[in-house]
Amino acid sequence: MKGMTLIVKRITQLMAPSIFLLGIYVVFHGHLTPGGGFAGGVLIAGSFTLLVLAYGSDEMRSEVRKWRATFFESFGIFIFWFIALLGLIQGSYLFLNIIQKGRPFHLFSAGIIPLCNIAIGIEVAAALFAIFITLAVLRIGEKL
Amino acid sequence: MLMTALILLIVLMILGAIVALESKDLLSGIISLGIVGFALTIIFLILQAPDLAIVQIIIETLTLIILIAAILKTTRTDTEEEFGTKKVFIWLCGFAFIVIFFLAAMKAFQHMPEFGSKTLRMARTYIDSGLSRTGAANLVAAVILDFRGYDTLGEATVLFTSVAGVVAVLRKVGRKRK
Amino acid sequence: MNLIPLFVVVPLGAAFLIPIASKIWKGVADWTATLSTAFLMAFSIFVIKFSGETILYNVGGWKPIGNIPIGIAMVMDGLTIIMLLIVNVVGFFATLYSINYMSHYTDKVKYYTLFLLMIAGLNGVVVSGDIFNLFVFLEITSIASYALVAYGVEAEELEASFKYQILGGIGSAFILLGIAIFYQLTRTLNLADAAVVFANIGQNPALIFLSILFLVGFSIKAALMPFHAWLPDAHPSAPAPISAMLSGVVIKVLGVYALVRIFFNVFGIELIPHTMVIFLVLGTVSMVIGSFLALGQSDFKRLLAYSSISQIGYVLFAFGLGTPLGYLGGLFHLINHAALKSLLFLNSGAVVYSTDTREMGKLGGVSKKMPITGATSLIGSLSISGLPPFGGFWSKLIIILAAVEKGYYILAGVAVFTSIVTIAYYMKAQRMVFFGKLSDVTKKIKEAPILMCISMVALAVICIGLGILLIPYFKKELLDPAVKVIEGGIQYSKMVLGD
Amino acid sequence: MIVFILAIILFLVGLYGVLVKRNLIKMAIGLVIMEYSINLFFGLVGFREGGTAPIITKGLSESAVLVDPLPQALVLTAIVIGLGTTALLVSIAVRIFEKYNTFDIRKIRKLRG
Repeated sequence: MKGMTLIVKRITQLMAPSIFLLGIYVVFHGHLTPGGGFAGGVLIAGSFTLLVLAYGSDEMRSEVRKWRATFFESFGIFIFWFIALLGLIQGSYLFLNIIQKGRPFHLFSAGIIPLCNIAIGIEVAAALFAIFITLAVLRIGEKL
Repeated sequence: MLMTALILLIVLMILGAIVALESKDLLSGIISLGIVGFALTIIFLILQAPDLAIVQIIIETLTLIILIAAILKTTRTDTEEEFGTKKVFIWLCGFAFIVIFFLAAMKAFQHMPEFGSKTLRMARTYIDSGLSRTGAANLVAAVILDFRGYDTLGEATVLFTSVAGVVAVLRKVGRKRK
Repeated sequence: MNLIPLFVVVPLGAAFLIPIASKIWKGVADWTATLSTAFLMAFSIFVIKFSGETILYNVGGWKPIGNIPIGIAMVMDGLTIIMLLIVNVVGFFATLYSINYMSHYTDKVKYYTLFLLMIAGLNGVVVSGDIFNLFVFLEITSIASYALVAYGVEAEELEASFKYQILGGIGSAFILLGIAIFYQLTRTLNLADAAVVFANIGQNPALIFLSILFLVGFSIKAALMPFHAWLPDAHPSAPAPISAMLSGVVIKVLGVYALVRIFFNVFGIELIPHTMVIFLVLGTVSMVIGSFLALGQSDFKRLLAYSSISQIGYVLFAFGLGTPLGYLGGLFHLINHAALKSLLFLNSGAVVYSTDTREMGKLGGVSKKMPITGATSLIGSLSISGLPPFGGFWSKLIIILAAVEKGYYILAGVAVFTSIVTIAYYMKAQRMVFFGKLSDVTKKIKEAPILMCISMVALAVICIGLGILLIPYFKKELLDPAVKVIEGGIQYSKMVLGD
Repeated sequence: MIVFILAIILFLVGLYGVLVKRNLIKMAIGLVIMEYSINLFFGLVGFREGGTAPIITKGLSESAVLVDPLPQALVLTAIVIGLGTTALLVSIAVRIFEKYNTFDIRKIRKLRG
């Protein structure tokens, strides 16, 4: 896949970071406003996808491998698994909300929910980006 | 008003789906699939599900990208349809099955709680005391990460599995030759 | 019992850890997989001592409010324990076998990740007491097995996997649509709670529509006769340990277990008219046609795959009889078949490992060169053909006796006849593959590596030993509680949620 | 009730695509349509007459009706599962094309039965 015109590249340069930031915002505020780990993670993956599409996969091929999508994916889901396990380690139930709930409507509230959102955000962003590059960018047999 | 909008949008989805399946060019078929997905996004907004609308619109875009990437790597043209006896037989069987299924669904839905009826049992608790029990103002987040967090672990695992599967399937050689 | 979730979180954790840890050391995948499945096997044997009880575990500590569950529940009762045993015992030996066998394939790390995810999914389906949770774990298992079927990435395997995915996708779609209607009808997702609501609703066309959706969806997953098209392609194409898991465990857990749980414990057999008749018809058709199709095969693994359809038919037939003796026979046959079919698939894998072919015409005299493989496969074949004193004989005997007891003489005759056909095709396979003259292919082969032999011998010992499950002491511990769960029908909700 | 029926019609259109079409990509599109129709169905199941989105804000009055959050959570799961299956299906289809140079299922019948 070839890159697109200079206008597209330039606009992408401006757009991609803001989409990325929006994604992070959505992840962090998942327990207060619409969105959450999945929506935010997909947005983050979308910002990377946009970059690769605008610049063309030929140019990005060597770059995308350095981003270590599969590593972040395993890492994110492992963190989520660990948060789930905390309750069990404590001798209580799996997925117990062990952190204090805090005051409602504040960023630091709702116990483990924001933490889970962050872990899921990392996992989903990396997973979707990995699917995208393996299917759309890399040739068959090329290692991620 | 709401009902009219809903019905119009679902009819649009059905038309988009038919075009997606019947067009001779795979690329235009996939773009028609986009109509279905984006109409679904608007329906989610009408149905007061902003979380779903956000996820649906981006997942839809990614699905289209994946499908189009597959097409670009391979071919755009649809396969030739032939009209032999076997084809007619398959068509008749499929059609008969679909008609029977549809009639059964019609009959069943007359005895199902009506569209928009009251919330009961499980979800009652979520709405009444979800905020005080979990501390999350977004009740959907409260459900997916606290009340039903275990499902979400499963869901993240599905995504993990499919990435592992995609990477495994796209290996160049599977077997070592002796 | 506060540790039920370990059945799911241990394999999941191992699967998530393997891709990270193997960046440092490649051999970690073998060890992690073996240790975690060994732990699961030990743990599943340990939980047998709870088999008489029904244990409810509320994930997240969300206790039911006034008998209405608000979180996800895990339930462990007699039926669950039997399924857990099957999954984890076969899973362990398949892992042990994989260590040598998978050295013929590339990228072992991905293989173990997917394999452990599949085991986690199976355990998740079995311990789940929530319909949507069951679906999520069913999808994990399905997706992992789609990828594993195509693991060799050769034309045939990819094609089989595509077919499997399309039919499996239709099945999943039916189940998910069913769950939507389930929720609209009951406003709950908990199986035990739903049983109460369904009993209150009474007979309703919507309920019948729902039951048809579930029946079609889970029958596709179980590969019952009109919905079997994917199985004869998918099972032979997979690597041997995966074939063993698919035939031995996956179709039983995703198909038969889910059907039995939903139709017997949630809907109740009185509520849906003709449940038993439908089970009997599906079972009989699969049993008879599957065995005849198996008779005509020239590919060893394909023969085994068709035989799986036939034996699953036996199991469903037994459940369809609707008597305690029938349930006992069905469950016992399910256990037997899990052990011996996984053994036979592992044998076929050992043959393929040494000779690189599955065509029975090209093989011959394998027993002379590979005595362990030959002997264990003879045990498996004799057991599945229903010759005494192996487990397979007793389970088929119980099923036939149950049919006679119920007064279905013709069906009992059909079951006996199918059993004779089974003997015929297994004798054919034995004669063409393991006995007779050495062919060009089999002249220079050696016995399979040691770990493969160990897992085959262990499964063969289990096959011989399964008969002891019918001795009253063991029967009381393992089979009777499960039969009681099925027989109890919608009493399930009382057992889980209390009065 | 009419919306439920329309959702089922969409489901059947997808099913028709999977059962009758002979092109691998068309079959994948059919499965995607089936998934969408089920998500739509779940969305409809969760809706409440006159409801607002299930997000509690400070100014929300006591009498406000919220739509059911549970089906929305389920759809979220279902959407992600759908993407996972589609990705795997498409990657297998791409591999099949690489081996046979066609998407036509009739021309790639190596397997019997």
